[in-house]
Amino acid sequence: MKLSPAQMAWRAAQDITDGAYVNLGIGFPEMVAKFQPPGREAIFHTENGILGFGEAPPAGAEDWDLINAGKKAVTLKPGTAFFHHADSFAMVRGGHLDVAILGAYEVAETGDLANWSTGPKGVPAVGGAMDLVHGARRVAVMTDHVTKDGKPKLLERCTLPLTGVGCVTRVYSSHAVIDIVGGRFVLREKLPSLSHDALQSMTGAVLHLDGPVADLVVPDL
Amino acid sequence: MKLSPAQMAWRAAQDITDGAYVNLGIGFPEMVAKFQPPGREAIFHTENGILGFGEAPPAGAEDWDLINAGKKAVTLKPGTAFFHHADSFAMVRGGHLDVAILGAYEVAETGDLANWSTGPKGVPAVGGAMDLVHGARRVAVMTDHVTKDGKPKLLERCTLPLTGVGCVTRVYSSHAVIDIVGGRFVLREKLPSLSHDALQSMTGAVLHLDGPVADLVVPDL
Amino acid sequence: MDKTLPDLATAVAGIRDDMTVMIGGFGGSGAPIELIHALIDRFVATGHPRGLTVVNNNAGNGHVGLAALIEAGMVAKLICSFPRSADPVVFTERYLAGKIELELVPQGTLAERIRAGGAGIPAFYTPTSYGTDLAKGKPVEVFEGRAYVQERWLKADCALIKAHLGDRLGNLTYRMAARNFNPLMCMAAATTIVQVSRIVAPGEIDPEAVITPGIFVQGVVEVPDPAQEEDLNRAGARYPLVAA
Amino acid sequence: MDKTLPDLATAVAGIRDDMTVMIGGFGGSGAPIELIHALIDRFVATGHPRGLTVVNNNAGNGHVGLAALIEAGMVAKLICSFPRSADPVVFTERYLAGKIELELVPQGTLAERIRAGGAGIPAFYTPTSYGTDLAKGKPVEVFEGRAYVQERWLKADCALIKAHLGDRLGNLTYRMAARNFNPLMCMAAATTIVQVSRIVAPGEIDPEAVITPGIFVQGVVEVPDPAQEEDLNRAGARYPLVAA
Repeated sequence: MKLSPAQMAWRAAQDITDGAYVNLGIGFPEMVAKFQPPGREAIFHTENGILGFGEAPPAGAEDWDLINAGKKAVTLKPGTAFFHHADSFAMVRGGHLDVAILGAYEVAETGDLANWSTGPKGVPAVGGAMDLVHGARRVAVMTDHVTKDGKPKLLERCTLPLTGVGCVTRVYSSHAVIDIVGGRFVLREKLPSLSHDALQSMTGAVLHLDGPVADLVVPDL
Repeated sequence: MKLSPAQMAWRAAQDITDGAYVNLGIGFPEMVAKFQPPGREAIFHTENGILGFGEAPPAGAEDWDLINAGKKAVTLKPGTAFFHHADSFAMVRGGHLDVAILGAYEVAETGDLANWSTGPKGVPAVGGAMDLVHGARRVAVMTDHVTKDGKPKLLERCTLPLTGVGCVTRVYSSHAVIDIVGGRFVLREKLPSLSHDALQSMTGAVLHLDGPVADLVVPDL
Repeated sequence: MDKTLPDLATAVAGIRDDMTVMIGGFGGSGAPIELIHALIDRFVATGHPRGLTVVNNNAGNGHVGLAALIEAGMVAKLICSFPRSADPVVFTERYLAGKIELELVPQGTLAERIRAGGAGIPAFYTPTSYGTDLAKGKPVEVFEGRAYVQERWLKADCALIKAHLGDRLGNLTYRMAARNFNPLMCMAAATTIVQVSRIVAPGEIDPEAVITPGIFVQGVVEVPDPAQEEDLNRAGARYPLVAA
Repeated sequence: MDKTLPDLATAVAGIRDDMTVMIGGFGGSGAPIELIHALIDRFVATGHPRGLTVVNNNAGNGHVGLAALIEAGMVAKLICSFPRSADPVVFTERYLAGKIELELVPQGTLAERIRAGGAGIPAFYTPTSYGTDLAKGKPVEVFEGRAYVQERWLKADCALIKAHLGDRLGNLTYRMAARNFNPLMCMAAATTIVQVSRIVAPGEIDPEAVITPGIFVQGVVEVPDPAQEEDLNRAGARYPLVAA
């Protein structure tokens, strides 16, 4: 048993405070926007120059000049603003975003993140990830706990090319919520059905404890 | 006999080509805009964020949100654009202006300009001059040929703090038009009533010749 | 999310002694006169804030706005490009008496340093000021055969801004050339407080027409008919109204 | 002053072999499809221009626009942040075969390098890419205890831009998120050529609403109903229409 991407996104959404400015990475992290707790209003930023956009339009109603960084159609909301790419990354690099939630190939206990290159083969693509990891006040990762081959993605040190050094502070995995504090993984929440030893065996670095570990309980989604 | 500021401005205006983007320094250079030759359309830039503004409004019709760098009221024209100060100086520093015409305390045959500080006494004020001298494609100076005390303002080397190094290429003085080429003053035009020797005696560096010297003839203004 | 503030006193309540405060405007255009006067009111009532470092293009004109802030004795240092005006007596006297520190910065460099502060760029190179007294002590580097001066970002604890329309999310428009330094300062301050002529509902500002997106703004206060420094000076105004 | 151009062929006539060409857009939004296709037409007719270095955020999608430019064999090098798309086969095949050079740049750094090119800033420092492979060989400097990478400006011989409204002076507006890199590239190219949906008289664009002031624009050509890359790709379009 593990969390689906939607469930991980739901969990990540619970930590987003009212009024936060948030950038969601391409792919699964985009789902976080759907799970804003009632009564909280986060404002979403997309690298290609929109602040405060709304959810996807119905199929057939897309305007292809109104897209997010994943090139998916979005919509206007009252208070949306457009701006160019240099202003957009001024928001990122200048520390104006409260949270960025990104995908990961690997995360190290040092906070290092690898999410842009699987090595010398293939076509490398970085997009805005390297800017986001050094810009947002809080950088979190949403990822399966292990690779499709069952290998740990949470490691002592990344083996793939880095996106950023010492930048990640929280991991929402398919099995646990883990903080990165002082160069160590600190386990905060895990699936109730999963023993600490079982989780540790799926993890490539020591999971430290700092207080009680809560049950990671999410709705069916 | 010497040219009035209006006459110097008229002469400077004759060198502004159709379609040129022009910044005029605070004070007398602002008068250049009034003397655009018929059939030519220059577009004026002011550091505080307007491109393509029009002439001064009648007294009493000023809008103090519509001013130039000298804090004088200007007007809108069809095609005016507003922008912030960083974009304004991107135009300047990025080499997008064709001409800047500035005042001077001193100009050296090296092209050095001093126009912002009369020395350690008093309050120094630089404004946009240091940006303009290294930004506009052509930097010209409009100045009396000598100080109020009769001392030369065109010198071998500036004695006052510099605004910019090697930046001026033409001087419109009250008595002559002088180019700066290869570290030398080259006389192009002088008042017909003035002998070369008389002009030389008012000038603090050698006036070289490179071809014929034209008569500096301007209308009564 | 509601960034609107009930009144001017609340708007300036967070400014403390020795802070760096950016104040928008170029001369009088875009100068947040009412916010500045509210800050003076607090100083008159409480003796604080003082020892401020103020960033503005100028140094005030006459005896209102920035000039009045300086005249009240609240400003320890001014970072500006052009401390001259029609009536610069307040700054000039204090400067010549050694009572206020001046950091003179070329205007384009000032704008770019503020933008850099807002954009997370700690340093950049500019041709401006190369070979002049204003480049003394700064690193010089040659790129493609030309020498450039390294300049550093400029940030502030607070920015006092004048805009035209604003909404509760902090989206702003400006009025003509009153834009000037205001959008840059919004980016570069930890807390940006804006006076607007009218607070409108989100969506009333066309998304294409937003000049400052709300992410750069922390507080918005409505000042329906803002004073123009130029008009006040032509009328011989002083602030506070009871002159020293 | 009249910067309007009579047709697309005239608009792209000045682009020569080995030039650096910035092409606006983020994916399909803001991509000047018609200008790109006019350039391909010229290549098909004359064999020129070729050996181009293209600056764009992406590397094309499907077989139209930038992808078609690459497929035609006109592009020697691409400077971009994200050479992936729904259908990246054109770039991917050439890249893996070593037939096209790639300079990968983080997106925010790409935007800032282009702005720096337009703003006369030869170099700046950014935290982005520090400690990664993309910082290799670049100077690093520590400011206030944090390490930053020095990045250089990026300029172009020509920019191909898509805007919404334009006037004969070159003033431009954009449509929603089609703005993206376009205003920056206008600043950074020696010659900026813009396709607009409608040419309007000067003054029809509100001076407050001008996003690119005309000083950054050299030519404007009207393309009344511009194609969207996304629509073309969903329809399986190829350019030129007679595929190789």
